[in-house]
Amino acid sequence: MIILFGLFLLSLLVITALAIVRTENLFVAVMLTSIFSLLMAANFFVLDAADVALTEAAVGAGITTVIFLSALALTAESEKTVQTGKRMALVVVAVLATLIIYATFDKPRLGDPEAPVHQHLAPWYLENTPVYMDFPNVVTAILGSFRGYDTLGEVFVVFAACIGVLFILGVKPPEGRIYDPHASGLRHHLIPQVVGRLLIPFVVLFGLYVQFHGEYGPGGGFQAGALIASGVILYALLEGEAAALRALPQPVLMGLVIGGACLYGAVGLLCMLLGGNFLEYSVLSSNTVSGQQLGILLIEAGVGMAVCGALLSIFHAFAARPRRL
Amino acid sequence: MNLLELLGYFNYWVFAIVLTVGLYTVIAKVNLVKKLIGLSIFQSAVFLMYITMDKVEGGTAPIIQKGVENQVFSNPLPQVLILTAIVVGVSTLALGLAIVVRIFEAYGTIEEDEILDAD
Amino acid sequence: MTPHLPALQVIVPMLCAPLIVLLKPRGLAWAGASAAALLSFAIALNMALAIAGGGTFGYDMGGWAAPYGIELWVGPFSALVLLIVTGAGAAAMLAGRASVDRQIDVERQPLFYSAWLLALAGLAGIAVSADAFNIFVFMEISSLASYVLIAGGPDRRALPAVFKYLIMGTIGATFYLIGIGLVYMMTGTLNLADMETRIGNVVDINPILVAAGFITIGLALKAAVFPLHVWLPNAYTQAPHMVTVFLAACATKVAIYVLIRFDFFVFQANFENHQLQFSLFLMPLALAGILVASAVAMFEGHIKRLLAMSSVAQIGYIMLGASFVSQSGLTASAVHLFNHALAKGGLFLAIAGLACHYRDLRLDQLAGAARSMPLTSAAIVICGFSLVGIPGTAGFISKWLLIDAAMDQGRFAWLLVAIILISSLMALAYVWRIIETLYLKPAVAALAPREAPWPLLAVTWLVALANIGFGLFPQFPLALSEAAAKLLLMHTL
Amino acid sequence: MIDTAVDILSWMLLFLGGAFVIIGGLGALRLPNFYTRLHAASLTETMATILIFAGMILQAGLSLAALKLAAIMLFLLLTAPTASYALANAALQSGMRPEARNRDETL
Repeated sequence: MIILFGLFLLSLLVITALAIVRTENLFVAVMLTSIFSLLMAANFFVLDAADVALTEAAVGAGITTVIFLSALALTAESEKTVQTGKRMALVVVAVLATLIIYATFDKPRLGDPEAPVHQHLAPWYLENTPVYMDFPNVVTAILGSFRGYDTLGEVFVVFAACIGVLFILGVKPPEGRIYDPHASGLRHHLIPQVVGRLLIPFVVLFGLYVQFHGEYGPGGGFQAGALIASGVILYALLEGEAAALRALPQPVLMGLVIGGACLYGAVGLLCMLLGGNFLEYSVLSSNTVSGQQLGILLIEAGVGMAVCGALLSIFHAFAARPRRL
Repeated sequence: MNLLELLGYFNYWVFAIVLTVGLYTVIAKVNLVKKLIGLSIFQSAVFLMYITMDKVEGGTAPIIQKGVENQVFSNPLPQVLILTAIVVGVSTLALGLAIVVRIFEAYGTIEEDEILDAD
Repeated sequence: MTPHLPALQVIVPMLCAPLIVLLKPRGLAWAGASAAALLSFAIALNMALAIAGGGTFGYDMGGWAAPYGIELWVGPFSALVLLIVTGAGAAAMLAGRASVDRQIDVERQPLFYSAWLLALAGLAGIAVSADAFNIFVFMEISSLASYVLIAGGPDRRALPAVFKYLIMGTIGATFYLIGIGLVYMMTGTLNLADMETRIGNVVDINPILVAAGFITIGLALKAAVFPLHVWLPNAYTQAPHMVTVFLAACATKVAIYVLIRFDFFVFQANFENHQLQFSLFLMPLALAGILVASAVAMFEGHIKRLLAMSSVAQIGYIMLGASFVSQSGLTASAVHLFNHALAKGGLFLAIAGLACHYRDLRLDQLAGAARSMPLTSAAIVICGFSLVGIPGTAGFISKWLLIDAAMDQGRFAWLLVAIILISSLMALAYVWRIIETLYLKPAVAALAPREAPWPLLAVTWLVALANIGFGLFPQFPLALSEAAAKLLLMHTL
Repeated sequence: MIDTAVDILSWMLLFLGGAFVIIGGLGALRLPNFYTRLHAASLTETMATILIFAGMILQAGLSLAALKLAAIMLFLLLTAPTASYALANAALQSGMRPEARNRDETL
């Protein structure tokens, strides 16, 4: 049954991708991209990757779409029809497809328990997570500790994107912007107002749950950061972007980003000072297991802060910009 | 069994198709926003490839329940890698869109050929 | 602290980056970033000296042993690359304050320097890492940061240039990700050393072959190997001058380093005839790149664009040395990596000096500049000679080694040597065009004789003298390169 | 005995919900203009949601899963009509008149 469902989702995925390429209206293309991400998330869930599905749904379908839409509001909404360069593209693409299909013939089939990926590292992680960390979610254990250095890098990728967007679009909010509570957002519209206000606390609550429950169930800093950011973005849609920025001003957001990144780094350095290697959380406490748990809790908090702050800063940088030519 | 085998290769084919569709969009389209959309499809395809390889027949998400014996888990490592890659993807996208916005303000268009003509 | 050096090499600049954002007052951000960059240069120098004495550095991140955790590993080749990266980053930062002040608004400067440190940390992170996926993560940090740096260019043409770089860079990184995904699928590991041992046991070889293709093409895109270089000339031309110094000296080099490392370490040890495939794939590209890019550079009118095209040709030399798959060829490649960074870094530093007084950097606008800026122009001459490979400069050493390595290539040795000599003549032609413009042409506009700001001038001359110094006493880079080549051929980097 | 009855009931609900989804889908494809299509889509969102979730809750029995399903249903019932409202509102503001004669309108 689940196999049929998978086939169905994958086929929809292909159809959506083709529709995205064909449409000339960029607005439609962006909305289709959002659907594409949602389908992708469902696929991930079918393939047992709950954490990834949650992230793809929150980041891919949610935040990315909002950023795309705010960028579209500042540029053009439809694409010009041109027919150039297609032959070269087709050749490249054909070669690529042939290569990959050539490679598939020797790939292990889906779900093969004998596949090399399931023989080497994964059993060790599954066996040792209860020993070293004593909590159920192996994904969080690898993300936070076994490959914590990658995650540190990832936080800095987000940080780089955040300062990059601020650098490119300008640090200061544009001059002459007057905060008018009546003109902005969906204030006149009763239904979105009521429903939105009802939902925002739950969204943020769910974000916090995902943040602090990441050791036990799917979730962690990234998902939590993205969820809380989307809660705030919902507020911005209802009350106007300026109101959201007043509630969480730019310095606070930058503080979250910098504080999160530094918290992560500081935990690593602390381990180094206490005689371990960088990010070796075992030394944080007299008991190595609780040391690992404490370390992972702290760095997940850092990740959540940094991701939330960075995504919101990026959103505001786009949304606060007046359209100019 | 046979059906699962079919689906096993089907996943890789979908990966190949979506990947090529994404790359085609990046190369052939002249609209900069469309190029970025293509780029994000292109990256999503790679995510699908990684997640496909993590599945184990009869497995569940790698969250170990205490007191349950003989559980089969899917591979957690590709999931961790893709979590990282998703965030990298959205970061690149945000930066790319910021550049597109500035290009529009400087040139008045986001079509690549018109930008080339303007300089 | 010595055992922690590989980790600190990355962590110091990376963790300083967010703190720099907070340093709002004028000049403070620059001072903090310079201190961080200098510190990481000191760490790199420290490691390089220890490695030249025969040691290596290994580090288990998080205390988890190799295939399970992420391993850092610094050997001779990575030490050389680290020296280039941190040296270029620190030198350009120290020299560039005046130039950056001119090109970047004051309130955006903390972000700019923060991105600079992130680029530095990302490139250093690639060089120290021994984990395939970790290399991807740090590649993305360095790429995103360099997009930001280039987008700071003063002209609007910087924006399309950086957009093209972003698209091609992301495609390159994603290709690399597909490649390591396929290798991971067949071997179940991400650690490079572990990969090497486990690929030998893989029965179905097709995915690995395709993976080798994806990784090579992806990294070649990042490294701007001809004909995948189309993003490079515009990006280098339109970037702020100091960013050009930094990135031209090291950004593509790090991608070449990963490419060579992957091919020699992971693939060649395990595939029959892979050496042949590697050579057959790279050598024609390298030769075509050398000739075409040099020819384009000869007729280029903008001085930065000219030198950017020359970079594409120089990348061709580095790839040519690697494609010989021999001790002498790889040594030549590694030495050229180092020497080209010195020569190109010096040239772009001097050009940043010229740009302090000349807004327009097209060659015809620069005529007679030597009269108003004699010291800067003299530095250009020295570094230009090094680029051509005049005896007595660093460039001569690597050209000589390269010709020496080409001699061993059997039947076609004469052809290779001829191409290297012809391209050197072409290099002489375009460098001569610059010198002729600066010294022999009548000045376009009368300019009061005023030199570039002294920190810029001092660093420029330091690099220019280093070009001569490493030309006369090349022992240090040579020793590291020879050790690196030896390890690469033993497939144990 | 009671189990069988609950099972039958839940499957009836599920099938009924499925039927509403199909009807809604057909309507979204076949109806003449934007507002009527929106009407069909919102039929799916509300009626089908209630039926399918009720069926699933019956399947789950008295457990944590049932509670989660109920919560999801509640949120869907809140958000889906709001989204329809926002869509209709946006269409109205962009100048699309809700008249039955306009057969050829597309977004």
